[in-house]
Amino acid sequence: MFAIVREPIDVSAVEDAARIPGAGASVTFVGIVRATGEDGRSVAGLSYESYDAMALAEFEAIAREARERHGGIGLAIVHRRGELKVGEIAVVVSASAPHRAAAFAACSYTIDELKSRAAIWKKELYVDGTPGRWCSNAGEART
Amino acid sequence: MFAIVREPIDVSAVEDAARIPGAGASVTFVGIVRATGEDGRSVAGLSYESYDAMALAEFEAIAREARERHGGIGLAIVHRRGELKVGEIAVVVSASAPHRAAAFAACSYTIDELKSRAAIWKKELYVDGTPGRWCSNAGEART
Amino acid sequence: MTVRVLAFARVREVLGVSESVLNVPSGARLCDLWATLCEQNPELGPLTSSTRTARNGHLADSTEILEQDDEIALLPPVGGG
Amino acid sequence: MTVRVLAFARVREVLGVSESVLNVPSGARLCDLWATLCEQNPELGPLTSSTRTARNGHLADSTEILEQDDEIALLPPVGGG
Repeated sequence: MFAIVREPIDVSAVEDAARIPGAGASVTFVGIVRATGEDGRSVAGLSYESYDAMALAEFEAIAREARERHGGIGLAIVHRRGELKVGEIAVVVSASAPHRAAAFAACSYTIDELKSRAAIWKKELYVDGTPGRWCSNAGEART
Repeated sequence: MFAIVREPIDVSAVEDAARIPGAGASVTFVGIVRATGEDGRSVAGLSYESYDAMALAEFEAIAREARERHGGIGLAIVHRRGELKVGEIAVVVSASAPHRAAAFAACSYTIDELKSRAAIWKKELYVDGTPGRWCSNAGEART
Repeated sequence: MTVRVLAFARVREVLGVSESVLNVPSGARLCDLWATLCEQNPELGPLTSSTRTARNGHLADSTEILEQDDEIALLPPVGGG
Repeated sequence: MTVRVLAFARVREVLGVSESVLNVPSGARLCDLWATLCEQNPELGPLTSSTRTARNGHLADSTEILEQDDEIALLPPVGGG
């Protein structure tokens, strides 16, 4: 399951889609809209937009790389677009594998690469009504 | 939420319980009963038993350690006991944090420590009807 | 000759539209298209070094020559997740 | 004097019960209790080095002296997760 959706993401459905036969471990990352912006300002929400064709192709490319690195894994990626409020889920990445080391590594690799490569953009909208700001992941430390 | 339960685990409820205000990331590990045993034999299921008082105290100790290492995180641990079939969920560990590095690290730390320290035992039951075997995590590589 | 231009995030806001069909002279390169857009929208200038361009869904070099019906996407630094 | 003994996993199977109340002489140590159990259940012997003991919910040293109503748990190597 690789998707960009307008509606709230069903985390369980993403986990289920990532589950391979023989899985002994499933690791799921959920990205949530935070109340504090990159520069410390109070955030009312985030507005996401995407170039779906390129973003989805990138999801699949990242999944291929994760499989090459970590063997027989299952992977699902769903990102939301549109206006999200604080506390809402923006992205879910789920990985399953026979053992947990591969599931953790594949999940972590996928979200890192997604953030640095996928054609998705995010604008912080502020509580104080000041103009929103487009945020880049370029300077973000990899985990 | 720290619990040992007889009934199937509701993964979403564990994720929700681990969610702190200000969370930007949630990472959830789900451990699933595999069809293949440690020595390669076909497994029909696993039988888990626990010394609940000590196991729960260990869950809380591990959570304290994870908080000391990774700061303001939320953590929830639920383990199932009794007889589980292949594909059923045995354990769920969920961690939330402002940023994903801490959530991944806390979740991974917690499941590693749980497996090596919590007073929980697991017997593999085989498809061919041969006597079950108690499995120890002692020799298992940390992830 | 016409190409379709998709713009995202800050670049979309400066252009005022997310999608447009533009006339370009035969033989024009990607960088010529960008230069034209910058002339019409001076606020684009400062975004030049940070904006990448995709042609028909793949990242493209600015020296590539445009063809009829190309889909050109203007991509600021990404911020997903 | 009596203590309550909880046994788990393989040790429980060898003893045949998960919980029992045992009479122990005053001044007996944890290791004396284990030795008595091994005499009654020879299959326990090979488990000696791998079995840890908890007293009232905390891992205990085998030289600790038992007290009335102690809860003694016999803990094989764990296998949770």
